Amino acid sequence: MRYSGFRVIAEALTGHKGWKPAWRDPEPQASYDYIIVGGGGHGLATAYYLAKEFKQARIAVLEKGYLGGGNVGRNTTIIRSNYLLDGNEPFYEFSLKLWEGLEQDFNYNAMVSQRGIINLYHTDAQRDAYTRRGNAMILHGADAELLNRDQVRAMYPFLNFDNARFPIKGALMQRRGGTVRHDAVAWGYARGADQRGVDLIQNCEVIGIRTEGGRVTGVETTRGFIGAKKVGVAVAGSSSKVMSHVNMRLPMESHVLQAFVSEGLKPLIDGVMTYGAGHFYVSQSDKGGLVFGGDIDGYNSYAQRGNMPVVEDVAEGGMSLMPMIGRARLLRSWGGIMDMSMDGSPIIDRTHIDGLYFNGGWCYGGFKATPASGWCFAHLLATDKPHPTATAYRFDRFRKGLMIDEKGQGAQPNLH
Amino acid sequence: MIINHPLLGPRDAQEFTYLGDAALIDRPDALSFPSTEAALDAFHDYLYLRDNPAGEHRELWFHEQGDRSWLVVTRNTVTHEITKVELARDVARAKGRSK
Amino acid sequence: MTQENRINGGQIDRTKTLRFTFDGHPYTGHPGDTLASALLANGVRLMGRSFKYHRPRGPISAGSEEPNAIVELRTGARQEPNTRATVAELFDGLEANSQNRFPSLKFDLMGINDRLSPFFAAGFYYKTFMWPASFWEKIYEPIIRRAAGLGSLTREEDPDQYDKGFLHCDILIIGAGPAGLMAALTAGRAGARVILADEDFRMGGRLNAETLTIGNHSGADWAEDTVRTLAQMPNVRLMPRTTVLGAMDHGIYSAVERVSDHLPVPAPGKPRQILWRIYSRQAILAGGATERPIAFENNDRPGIMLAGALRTYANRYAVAVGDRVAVFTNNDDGLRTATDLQAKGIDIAAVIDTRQEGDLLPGIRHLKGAQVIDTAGKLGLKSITIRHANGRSETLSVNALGVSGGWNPNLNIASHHRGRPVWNDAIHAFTPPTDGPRNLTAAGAAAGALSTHAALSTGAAQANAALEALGLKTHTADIPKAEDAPLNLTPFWYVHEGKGRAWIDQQNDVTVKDVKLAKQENFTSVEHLKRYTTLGMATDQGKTSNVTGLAIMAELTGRTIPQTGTTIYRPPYTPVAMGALGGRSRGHDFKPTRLTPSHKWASEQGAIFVEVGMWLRAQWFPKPGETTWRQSVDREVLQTRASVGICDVTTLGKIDIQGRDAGAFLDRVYANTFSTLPVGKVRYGLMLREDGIVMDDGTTARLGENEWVTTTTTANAVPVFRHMEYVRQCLYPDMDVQLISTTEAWAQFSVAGPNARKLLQKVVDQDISDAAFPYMACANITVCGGLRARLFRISFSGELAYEIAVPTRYGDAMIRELMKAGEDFGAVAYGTESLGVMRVEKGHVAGNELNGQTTALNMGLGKMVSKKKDSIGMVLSQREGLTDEKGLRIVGVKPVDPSQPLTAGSHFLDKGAAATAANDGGWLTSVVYSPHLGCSIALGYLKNGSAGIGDRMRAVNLLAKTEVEVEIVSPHFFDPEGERLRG
Amino acid sequence: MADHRLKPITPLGHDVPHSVTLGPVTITEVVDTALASLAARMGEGKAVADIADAAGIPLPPPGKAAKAATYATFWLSPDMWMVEAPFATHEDIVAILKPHFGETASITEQTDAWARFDVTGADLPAMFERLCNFDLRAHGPGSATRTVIEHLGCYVVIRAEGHLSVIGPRSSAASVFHALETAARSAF
Repeated sequence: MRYSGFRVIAEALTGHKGWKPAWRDPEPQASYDYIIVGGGGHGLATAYYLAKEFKQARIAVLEKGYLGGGNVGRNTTIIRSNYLLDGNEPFYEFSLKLWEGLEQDFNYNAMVSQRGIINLYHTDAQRDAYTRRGNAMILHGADAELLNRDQVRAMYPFLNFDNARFPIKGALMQRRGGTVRHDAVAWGYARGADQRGVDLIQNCEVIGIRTEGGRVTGVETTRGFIGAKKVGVAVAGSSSKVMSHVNMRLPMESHVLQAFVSEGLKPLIDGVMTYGAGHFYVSQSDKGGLVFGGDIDGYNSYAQRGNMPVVEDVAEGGMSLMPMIGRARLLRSWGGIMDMSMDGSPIIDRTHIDGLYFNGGWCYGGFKATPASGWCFAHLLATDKPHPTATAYRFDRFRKGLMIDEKGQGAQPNLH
Repeated sequence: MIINHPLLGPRDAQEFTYLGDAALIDRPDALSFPSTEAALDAFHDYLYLRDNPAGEHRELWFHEQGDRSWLVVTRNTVTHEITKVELARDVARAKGRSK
Repeated sequence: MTQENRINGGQIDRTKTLRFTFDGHPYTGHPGDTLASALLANGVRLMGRSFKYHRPRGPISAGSEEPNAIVELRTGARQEPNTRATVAELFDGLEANSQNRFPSLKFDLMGINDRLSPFFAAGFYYKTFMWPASFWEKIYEPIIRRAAGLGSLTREEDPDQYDKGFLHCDILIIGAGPAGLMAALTAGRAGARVILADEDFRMGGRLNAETLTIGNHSGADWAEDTVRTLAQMPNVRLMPRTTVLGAMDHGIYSAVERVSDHLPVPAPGKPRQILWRIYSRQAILAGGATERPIAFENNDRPGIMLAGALRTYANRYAVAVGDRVAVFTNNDDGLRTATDLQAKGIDIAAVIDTRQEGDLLPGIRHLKGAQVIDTAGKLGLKSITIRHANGRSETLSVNALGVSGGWNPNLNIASHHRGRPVWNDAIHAFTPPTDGPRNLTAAGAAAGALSTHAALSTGAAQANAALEALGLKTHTADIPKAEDAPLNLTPFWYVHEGKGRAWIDQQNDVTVKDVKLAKQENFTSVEHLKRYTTLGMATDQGKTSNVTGLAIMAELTGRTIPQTGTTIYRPPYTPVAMGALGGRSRGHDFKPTRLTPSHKWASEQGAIFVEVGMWLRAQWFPKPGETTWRQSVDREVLQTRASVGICDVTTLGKIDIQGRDAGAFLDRVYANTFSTLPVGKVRYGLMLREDGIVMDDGTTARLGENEWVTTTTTANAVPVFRHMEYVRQCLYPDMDVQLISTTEAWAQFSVAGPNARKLLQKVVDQDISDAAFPYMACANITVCGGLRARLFRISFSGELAYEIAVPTRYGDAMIRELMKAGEDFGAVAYGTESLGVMRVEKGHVAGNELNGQTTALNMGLGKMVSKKKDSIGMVLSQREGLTDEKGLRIVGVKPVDPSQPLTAGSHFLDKGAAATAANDGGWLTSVVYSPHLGCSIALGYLKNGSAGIGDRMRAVNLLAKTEVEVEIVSPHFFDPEGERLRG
Repeated sequence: MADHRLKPITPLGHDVPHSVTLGPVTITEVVDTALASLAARMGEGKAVADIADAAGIPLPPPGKAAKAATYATFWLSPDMWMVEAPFATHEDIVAILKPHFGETASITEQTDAWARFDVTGADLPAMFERLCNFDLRAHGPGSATRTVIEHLGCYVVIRAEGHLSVIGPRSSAASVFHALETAARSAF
């Protein structure tokens, strides 16, 4: 079934009786060519592109809970490609380009909205670093602008320009950055994959990975064994848990990241903004809620909930940047589990087991990567070669000293 | 969270700075390897690979805004329940570390 | 207007009259009123518009669960959007306005959405607005964004203060209804430290809203007596107007106390609200229960309320919402509304009871097996249509309807640790999970114990259980006599009849139809239901709607309600002001400010200050006649190099390292060797992280056999100290090393320039001739006739230079002394800008080069990493990716045309090379204007840089669309042989 | 007392200590105390205890402060204490202590690393519950702890009923003082 404005009108006039399920609920088959473990954004995107772009068939996505229930359903919806390093920027720019055509591609309005993102700077050193980064972005074919204080003020006059501990001096801007309705991304990919024959199997947790002679043969699940020629794991947040089934220790830790939304407010903030003197970033959703967050809680956790110090730290940043929000109310907080990797960058790679592939380590930046991550993982699964934009995302980069450390924090995951 | 400091009693975790898995105490001796490659392998595994368990986890916390003790905290990463807190120095010595 | 709906009784103070306005109309009320009760007393039912369809709405509740009656409270910078009128305490002069309507509440043009509602079914927007692609940002979304949102912020700074604090107790009791009061009484009498917090301004919970008795008192009187008793106990802290927001780990609860929201403005110096972190050893959730509605066609008109809310308005606030009232219920509690209101002289048109069985209410038209199937009244309820058990329909003229579908325990806080609520078949509701936060129990209605007696007895029992867990003596309390009636609920979630819309989530306009559509499209998981339809995502977070919605989904899918499950309960319990969460840390108080010892003096000199981390440092010292910063900085640099300059360098971290193994310890933490350093000498050190990347650099002085002092960069003072403690305690626990920071103990000044020695000799009591005090010497000395001080002959500027340290309290006097001693030489003070110029001229690395991504090799310091000893980072610094011959090298950069300025962050491109990543040759890290070279100069990291010395490249800044032809030179622009610093 | 010509200023930048009374509390800068950290060298715990005892320097356990005739101390870290002595007689406190301890202990001057504010008055808990999570209602005279006040690590030493010291980083003296004032205004 194709969605369109005409269809919406036709259905409205006939009592919405014609809408079909967005996806089937199939029983798992005995075996597949491809099993994608994880029905979050990356897993669903992988299955979608495997079927659509790489023309593969006999694909299943196994999800322990509900589709889109991972971090794709629990994030602050930001898309951007404002990365510094060669290992990252091409990949994220590829992702941004995929976002730009995504809705027409999968026939689902995910509200990809390029209202711009600014990273504020407050010191000369930050300005220099953003200049370096902005130039790197442009060299990689992305867009970037450096705004001075007056330009920022014209854009957001209500920021704290006059009474700030760390005055705003300007910002790095990427106009093509923005937000996307996060759940719709999962649903759009799910529906697109389902329409192309992918079996999306919910409430099916992988509890073991079966191998024979160094080759994967399938997965043990809560709904029984399912055979597979190739298994791709895309379970960010639970990566170590799943890969421990094959005794792999990963270069990452699981950490909780909290995020927050305010009550609905009339429009205030058009684009996305990050504070350069505290842990705070914000955008405003189409429903009017301020969607914001800050730093991770900082300790290993699988609890999907955090504690007060970070809540207060984020609010302090918000109040310092935008003292007008004092009387806005925080409505809801949530916590997601991040694969915090050792250099803050992801991994899309083969493993020491033939036919077993891994995608993870997205830290708190996985949402924006969803399309490219799916595409590149599908590329790797289908061709056994890394996609040109994802060649740096290898396991052995740590052994070789080829880290992709955007923040320069070293091998301490909670600092990335 | 509250960490029951072995010397100071219950303290808000906000006073502490987190480092990570207490296995970081088990730093290899750089001069003990037959080759640079062997040393690199060992240091790679030591520095970069983690068990990252969903469950009991021994981890290093620094009482930065307190007495500057490094602690080994045994904490469940699913429930956040803390079952044991030790001075890291004692743990290191128990593991045979000295000078 | 004169409070036409005010009836007798109630807990309002009729001796005082408060004036207020709503949408500009003046009204009156009394202390004890909420905005909603006062408006209802004045006959105002219409208070808001719904989010999507802009349906006219009035309050459905009398509490914090309210989805409809949300207003903009106050005006000007204190305007507060989305405020629930049902909990806003009335004060004299209150101004409130309706929101999300245009041009007025009664006539809202966006009401057109209601007519178009068939087009706005759940999830419609996912299916359209996709073509053409560019229209989303340009056309569709701007329209949607403009229409979205509820209340508005003024964009002015919030003028009120907020506070934060920390409370400690043995037992935290959340909620001061019968269960909470009884628990507090029990625990308080046992001597435990108790905190009793309640969101209401009047403690008592439902007791204030009911006519039930406790012992020989009315419930409200018993509550008041009990509160008075508790207030006498020094070990009990009563916290009304305090909402417990969330359960954190290990017995910590967050709460907000609304200190001044019931006042026109806070008293001077007083906060509007306080965010408390409550540290409890045990906690009891006694937060009561929330009534849930039944969905039926057009069930959202002003005048239709929860049955219990009608009672609250009548009994507590002395307000008759209507003069002819009906009640629609599936349980016995709903019947109380009819009897209570009738007792107040209000005409009860009928009780429509979905149940077939049970006794009939005497003297009331009690219709068994009946349902409400429709209502009428555009801006307020005028009539309801009912269907009798026999199928006959009847329309009743009423202006208020109470609806009761049962009560949902307020278990939210008990589920904040993601414990799954437990379905209770006796009350047909979810009760708190068995795996909730440790040491938290529930009592009273929050635990599913809905009767007054059950509340009192479970309150006492849980208090005793908590006392026992704490090892305190329990207290056997007499439970006063109270009603103990069962609820007798027969589940009834929605009226199946009718083609119109039956609302579940009133604020977000989610109807039964939307749930059905979600089911039809396979969004059947409760999370999918929520996310697809927006059920429960409004400002009330579905307090009155979630359970109903999922019960309907359960019915549609043939699953049970517990199988269907709930969505996740998340903090905060009710929305909380951002200001309260931010507390005092905003504006200039966002972070503490660190001042240097010479700050007072520098201020007097008119210095320009700059934030360096938490520090404020003098950036430059303008002199009269200087109109640009460059003039000041050029002068400072030239004069320092020509004669002598003085700079406060206190901000560098200083760590005192003592012990017999201090030298060996330094060998481990620094890549180079220190143990061989003689006493009285200083050495530059390079510190690596374990991954082989440079962490920090600085000098270390050996002041005695076992006494060392290390300096760190300003930025890394804290992490380096932490790292050293880690190495000391975790890696080498038997090393005899003691560490303590002395950063702030000493005021340290750099004195640099050819006349530095001459100047210093005027203040230093000892001989500091080159022979007595050579390059890289250090010593404890005295100055100015005997003050203990430290002197280091080190140089960052490349000049003959010293750093002199005196106890901080003398820092102010010292800078004045030094400047005075320097008058003969024309000594200048210089700031961070000049410091930067001189270090770039010398090719010293600093923050922009030490960015956490670069190696010693990149900095041209690869030889400093000793392989002969084990040090942190030594091994992994040898990885192939970090030792690539073609890797980054630090270089100096000069514009070929000296008049052209360079820009830090520009990238290197070969001449003629296209601006692509493949041609990226590195970047300029630091740029300064060198008054000596008369041009912009820079340091940069150049790929394969050592081969490029003397080459010409382009430094391209694509952001400004500028490029400069540059020459790659040695990073040592000035005195490359270092003759001056040894002079 | 060293005989030199330099004139000190207080942490708040005054010539004489600053003091303010807000409701029932008085907050005063205190500059008449010299401070040094005293850390036992590895394996010298017993020796240090003996020497300290002889020198009249009490060495309290974790979380505690103690006072003797000349010296007062509070616990800092394992095997480390802060020693307080009258500034007038002990300005160069390290030079005075070192001869006692020799190579058994590491002693470091800390006098001007800190800004001390003494807070006196009734109901200090009502003020301090708005500043830090140190539970004053559960701790009496002789307690000493490090705690966080407005993002700053500060020591709180309870001297007597209704009298405590807040010892914060000297460079941030104005921020600490401002926090104390704000909390007092808010509470009283």
